[in-house]
Amino acid sequence: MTFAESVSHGAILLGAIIGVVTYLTWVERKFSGRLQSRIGPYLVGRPHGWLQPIADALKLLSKEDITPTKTDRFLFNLAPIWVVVMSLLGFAFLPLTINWVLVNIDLGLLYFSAIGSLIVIGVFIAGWASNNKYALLSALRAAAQIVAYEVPLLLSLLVPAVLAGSLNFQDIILAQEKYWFILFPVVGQISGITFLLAALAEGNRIPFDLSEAESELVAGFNIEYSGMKFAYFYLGEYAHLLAVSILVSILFLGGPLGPLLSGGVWIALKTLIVFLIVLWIRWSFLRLRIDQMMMLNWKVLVPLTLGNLLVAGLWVSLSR
Amino acid sequence: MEERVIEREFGELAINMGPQHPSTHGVFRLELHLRGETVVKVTPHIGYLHRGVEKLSETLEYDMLPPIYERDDYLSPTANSLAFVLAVEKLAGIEVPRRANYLRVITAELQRLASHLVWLGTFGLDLGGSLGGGSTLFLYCFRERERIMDLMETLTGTRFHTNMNQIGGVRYDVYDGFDRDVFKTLDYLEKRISEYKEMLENNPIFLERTKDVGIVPQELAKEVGASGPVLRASGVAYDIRKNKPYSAYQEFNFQVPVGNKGDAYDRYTVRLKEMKESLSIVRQSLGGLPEGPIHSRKPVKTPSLFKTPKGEAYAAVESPRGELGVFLVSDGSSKPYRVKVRSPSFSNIAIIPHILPGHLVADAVTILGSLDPVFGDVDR
Amino acid sequence: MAKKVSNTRLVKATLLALWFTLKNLLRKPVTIQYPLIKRPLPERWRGGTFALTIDPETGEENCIGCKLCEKICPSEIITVEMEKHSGRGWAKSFILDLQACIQCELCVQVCPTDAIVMLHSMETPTTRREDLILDKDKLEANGKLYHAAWATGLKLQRLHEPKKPSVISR
Amino acid sequence: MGTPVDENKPKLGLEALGELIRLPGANMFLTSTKKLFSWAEKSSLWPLTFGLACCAIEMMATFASRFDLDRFGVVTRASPRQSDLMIIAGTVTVKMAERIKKLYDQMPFPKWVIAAGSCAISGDHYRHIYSVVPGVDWVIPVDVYVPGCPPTPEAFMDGIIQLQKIISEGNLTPHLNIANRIERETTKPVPKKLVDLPKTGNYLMPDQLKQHAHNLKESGFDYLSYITAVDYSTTLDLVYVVRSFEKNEENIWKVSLDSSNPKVPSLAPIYKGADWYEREVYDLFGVEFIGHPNLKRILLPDDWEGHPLRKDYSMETPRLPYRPSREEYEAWKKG
Repeated sequence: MTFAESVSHGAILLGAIIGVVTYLTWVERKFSGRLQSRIGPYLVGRPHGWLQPIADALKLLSKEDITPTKTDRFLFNLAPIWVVVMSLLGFAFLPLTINWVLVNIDLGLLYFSAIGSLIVIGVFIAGWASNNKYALLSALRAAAQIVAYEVPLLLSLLVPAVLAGSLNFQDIILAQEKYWFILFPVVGQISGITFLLAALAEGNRIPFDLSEAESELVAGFNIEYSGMKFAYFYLGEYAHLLAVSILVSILFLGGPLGPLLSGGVWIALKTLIVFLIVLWIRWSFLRLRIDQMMMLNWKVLVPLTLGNLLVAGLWVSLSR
Repeated sequence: MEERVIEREFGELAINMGPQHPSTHGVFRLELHLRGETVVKVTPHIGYLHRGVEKLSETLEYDMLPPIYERDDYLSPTANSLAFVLAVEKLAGIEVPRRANYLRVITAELQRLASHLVWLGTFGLDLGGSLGGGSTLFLYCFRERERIMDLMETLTGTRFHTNMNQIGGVRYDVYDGFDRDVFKTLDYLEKRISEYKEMLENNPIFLERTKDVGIVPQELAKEVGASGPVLRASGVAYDIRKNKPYSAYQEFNFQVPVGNKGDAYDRYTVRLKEMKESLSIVRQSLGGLPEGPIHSRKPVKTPSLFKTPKGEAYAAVESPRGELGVFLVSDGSSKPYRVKVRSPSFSNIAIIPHILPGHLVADAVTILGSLDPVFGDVDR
Repeated sequence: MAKKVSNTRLVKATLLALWFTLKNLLRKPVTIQYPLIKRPLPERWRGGTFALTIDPETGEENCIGCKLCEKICPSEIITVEMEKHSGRGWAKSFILDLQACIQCELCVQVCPTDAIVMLHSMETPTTRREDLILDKDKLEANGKLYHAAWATGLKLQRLHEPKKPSVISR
Repeated sequence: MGTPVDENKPKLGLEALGELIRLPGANMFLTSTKKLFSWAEKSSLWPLTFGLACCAIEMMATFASRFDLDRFGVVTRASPRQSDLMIIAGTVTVKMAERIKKLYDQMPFPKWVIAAGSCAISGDHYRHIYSVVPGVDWVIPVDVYVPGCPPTPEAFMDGIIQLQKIISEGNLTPHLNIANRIERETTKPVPKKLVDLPKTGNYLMPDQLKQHAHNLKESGFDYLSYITAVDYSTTLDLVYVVRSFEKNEENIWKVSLDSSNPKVPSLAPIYKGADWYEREVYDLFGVEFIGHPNLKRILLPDDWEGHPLRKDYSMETPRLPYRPSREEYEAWKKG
């Protein structure tokens, strides 16, 4: 694709993502409302509060932007931008239909996991720079948690790559013509579930939302951020979650492949289902303690995914 | 205002779980000295809701005080006014008709259910945070509590500061459809409580977070003067409704649940079993509501005419948090000379500096939640 | 994970927690859409404002300025000035300071002539503290807006009679 | 489920944003930035999770499923930086007032305050007590007052709708009282005439106390129920209550001290619970406990003078800058 074409495609994609992400917050509030037998946003924008995300965004825009005096000014302002940029970068390599992808490189999978771990640097900067004891605690927890959950994330990520024989997203999708990787007898389910759990831990979501733990650390690393800077963190979190949902639907649920409808509709449907499952997990589980999470990771997830990868590799090498 | 510096040793992080914190159950400041994530030293600060009720009650007459005392422990208001009213009746030797005693038991037990539901909800918030599974449990418990609030509203007119107790009896009587509504609500609650029990009992994260966390040994609980579910979870079967029954409790049969280890999980099971017992008490008392007057004194006209003889009296009530006692000294005038409110939460949170060191910050929140303090009751 | 829960129960419990919330997804939400739909207030409601009643036959105020409610009020918010003419007492001025009212209904209970009554209404929020101080004509205006709640002085006093078994009145 | 009533339906939808003009060829939607941003601020009010007393329980019930405030776009935030509405629900005491002032200053600019409940509006029946601020508008400017004790959830929602109306009309007149700086002398309380009360119960001398408590604890009375004091204006009596569960009986004893400088040995080394009970008696009565680990005030701020529960302590002492004197408070009410 020529430079102008990819820039225009990129701009459209960026606009679409920001639009979709703001309305994901609306989906979350309505879905969590119904889970808790109440009605979500209703009065802002008459039928069902469809204007609510716009109201939130505009309000955060018009809020006073506080930079506390004793904070490290440059880092304090860098952190939100860093988190948003890193989470939006993830979308550059995700194919949204069988042949439409912004940048088609062979190492899509590897690139995506690298992006994921860069986000934690933004969280760490935010926690460190805002000169607040709670934020510091939350930054240390975030660093420990995400570095620990990087290992099972990668290992469960490799299983589809091994089954499809390539790291490129296009090939992985094409390899799922016959059956989706999630339907693979044992290996598929284990890698799918552990990938989702590890992605939850990386995105700081319940049951692993240690760094944003509201009951212990008040508001975690974004305790000192107000107004638009807080909106960036909010945007970054949901963008990363959207990227993970698209990734799960591509790697395990066959992405754009599907009988009747066109590719784009299928991937949107699957992403929505995965996103709702993530929300469903978020609103029905309690939170683990930091040491239990580490034990769960090193004692259960890592050996499980290692064995899983071994079985997948053996099966592939034997069947070839 | 000079910068308030918390002095601390080297290598410690002194953190202020300040009066405004999502999980301090009210206005309570915990000065935590952390080494990494484990708590090394705790100094709790209370008094942010000290409203001087004991000084106020020396300036008001007897009949004006029950609604004032309801605002102390605002999760089970009728328990406070019941304690005060029992103390005055014991001092003045006033006889209370049986029907009024039954009505007092019904309202006290309904409000114990409501208070335990609020505790279960905020305990879920402590474990799960308000943007996650915890708030789901919180909203379910409040949805159940609304049913009880409706009952109290139709019986007395307001949701929880009902001003139901009065010296000599009770101010409202049941209306004819009351027992049908109550039995319908009790069946609904029975189903829901067993649903929570089934969900939380073998939920791995809940077990992990509460088992062997904040163990209160029996000696410490006795020495500090803890009472109610905190004391019973440590193995002491002391319940004022059983040991020193007041207002018709001796006519109902119910068990007193007792834990053995005294950790957060035992306090949870004791409170859940207590909710089941309260359901059966309300059923028994409403089923056998005797006929008769609901008030044994002439209707209240001017408060300054009612005088109590000189002397002292102490009456204790089993509030959802423990032994709530009122020690009343009267000098024969129409105003109390001195009133001391023995508040259960005050002694229950006196345990915190002894058991918290050694736990993680996340456990500090769980332990504080499992002690179920109400800060109107602590600071009086 | 320290072995507190065997593996099979662990999986069953996680699915149970998920099923527990999914069950509620299918139930109807219990929300009352307040500003659009108003919840019916119970008969004995006492969360609303106050009113001074007027005797329907003679059209005179019931309040005789006897100051009983002023003495019983725990937070001392009622101030009444009495004047005597044409054979009975009248309330020259009757100030009820809603800012510090604890809605305990003791004033309604002691009133010998059912003069002060609580209403089936909601307390209206204001932007100025002065609007919460109700004087005589505001109280009478309230009386015309809303209808009175169940509890009136005589009814409560008859309920508290020590001799006769209490009459259950709707 | 009740009758649909439309007249005070909060206008939060498109019609609140601007007006739709029907032109022959097309429709035009006209709005001004002020109207747009005030609509946005009004329809996404994020209150701070901050409750003091009983009104906080009613506020939680309003956030819960039955009266769901999420419908108005109201989501509670834990940190003051991200919240733009502070609902004061409960009694404001002098010790808490400076914290409220600090929290209010930490909130970013367009911020509003709802004083919910009579305690926050005027200090309720506690307003004459030494430690209570009679109304939160002596501390921070307040926009909407919601009366009631506690206000019903519907009254909370009325308060929020009223605040939304104010924001959209833009005429914000927050109300703030300033207690003037000079501390006026309050009326000295006339000590009540000395009435001789019957002194019942077994009295001990202060030096027998430690020994008595020790051998009581040995003989099974290991539960310390409470320690309190009664001020008979010439003497000051301490009341100790211990209990044993095996024998299921209580043991009450008293110690009489002269009220000029009451001193008594502390029981903290014997009973762990005595630590806090004695600190409370020291705080409210001024009894000196010898041998107490850290004898500091527990209920009142550390820089408080006087011991409130003594008979010669006037209930309405002003405590500037947050607690005005009684005359000043009454003068304000006259208008």
